[in-house]
Amino acid sequence: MKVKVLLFASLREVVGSSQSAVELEPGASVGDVWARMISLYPRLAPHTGTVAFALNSAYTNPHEALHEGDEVAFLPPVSGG
Amino acid sequence: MKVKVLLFASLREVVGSSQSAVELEPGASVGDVWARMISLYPRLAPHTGTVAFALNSAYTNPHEALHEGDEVAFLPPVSGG
Amino acid sequence: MTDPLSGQPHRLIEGRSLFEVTDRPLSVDDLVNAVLTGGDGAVVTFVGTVRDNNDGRSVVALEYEAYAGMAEAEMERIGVEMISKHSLHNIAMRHRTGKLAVGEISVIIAASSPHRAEAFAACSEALDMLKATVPVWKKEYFEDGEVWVGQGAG
Amino acid sequence: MTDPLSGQPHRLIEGRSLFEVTDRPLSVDDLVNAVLTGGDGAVVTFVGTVRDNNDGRSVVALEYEAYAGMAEAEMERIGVEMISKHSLHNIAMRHRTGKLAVGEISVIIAASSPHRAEAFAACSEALDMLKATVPVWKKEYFEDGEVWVGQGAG
Repeated sequence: MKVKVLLFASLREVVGSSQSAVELEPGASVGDVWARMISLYPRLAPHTGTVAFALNSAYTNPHEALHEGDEVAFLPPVSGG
Repeated sequence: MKVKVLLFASLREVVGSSQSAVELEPGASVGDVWARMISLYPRLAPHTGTVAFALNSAYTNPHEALHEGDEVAFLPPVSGG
Repeated sequence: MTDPLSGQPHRLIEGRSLFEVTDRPLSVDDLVNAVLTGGDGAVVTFVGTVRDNNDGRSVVALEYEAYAGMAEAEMERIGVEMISKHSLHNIAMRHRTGKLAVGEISVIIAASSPHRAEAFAACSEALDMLKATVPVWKKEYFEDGEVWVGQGAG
Repeated sequence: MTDPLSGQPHRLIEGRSLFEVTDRPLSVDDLVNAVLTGGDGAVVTFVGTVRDNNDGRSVVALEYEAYAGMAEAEMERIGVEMISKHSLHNIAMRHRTGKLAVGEISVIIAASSPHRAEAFAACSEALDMLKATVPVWKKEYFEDGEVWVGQGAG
């Protein structure tokens, strides 16, 4: 299945793009997408532990299972205001 | 001596004018002006006790002595905001 | 008008003071700009508006009358006290006079501070003091009459 | 977008929602008007602006990036919680994105309530929640460089 991946701020700058797509086995989780991104962009690895996960515009946890067409976002610590 | 008298809100409506002038003996006080106003406009009398006094744009007490050209103001309970 | 703290003239916005009674419509953005300096990160404002009811009675309009010169001096006195007590950068207060329709702004207080909690506290306390001492009077207009608020004998 | 409390559509201001991320300049008056209804007498606002310094370092500009759709949903979630917890009439939150100069407004929160203290508390608490959970990121620009705030590894 295919899911959309969004990256913001420093994560976006590491990857060089705010949006991409990944192909995953059925049953893959949000954490699996993060692992995939790290394998593609090793400089993302230091962000593990501070990155937050969102699924379809809501916070989620890395164990959440994905479905075709889902939108997964990786969020550095927020600093709005 | 002559002092300027200002009245506001319900007091102004009793007198029918926001501004007047009174002639007083030297040494007269702010309270004397109020007494004079009551004698001229008896319908002001019920406001004694709730009226506040100002002399030249600052709160004062009725014992404050006046000088030629002073501006005395009689203030109903304020209700701004 | 000079600033009692610094002895310097108040910063003016389009020639208007930080403490003002006016019969013109009030703008929150104007007052926020008035208190902002480059060092501020936060401005808190209180905005008072004309309600369509009071004590269960339907209000169609309010009229505000002021002893303008004294009201501005009192607002400045309150402002200076708030700056010193709450470590504000700045504070401004503006009260409107004349007849106001429901929803119109009657008063704005804006406080800037490096500390957000202080700005909230200063706005709230300044409003309490304004209501207690600034010589402004409110008349309520109903469908069938009008009354000065809190001036029973009138 | 509908109001989770009433099921009614949010009141819109010129077609804009009460909870919005935008790259256009923010107006406090706009947001005050957005939350005002005839029954309100008081609106409290918090206005965040770009400071010219942070941690002793001179800041020349800030850039805000947002996950806009999620940020608006999070602001709405916070707003709904504030309305219910603080008995507000209404609340609105707007965050700006893009590059902002010193003194420009980055965020506004406006709360209307029959009880002033509740509006102050709600504004302050909503800001804390916004800073903690709304997906917006700030980059500081200095004379000699730039840095995303709080994203050490970046």
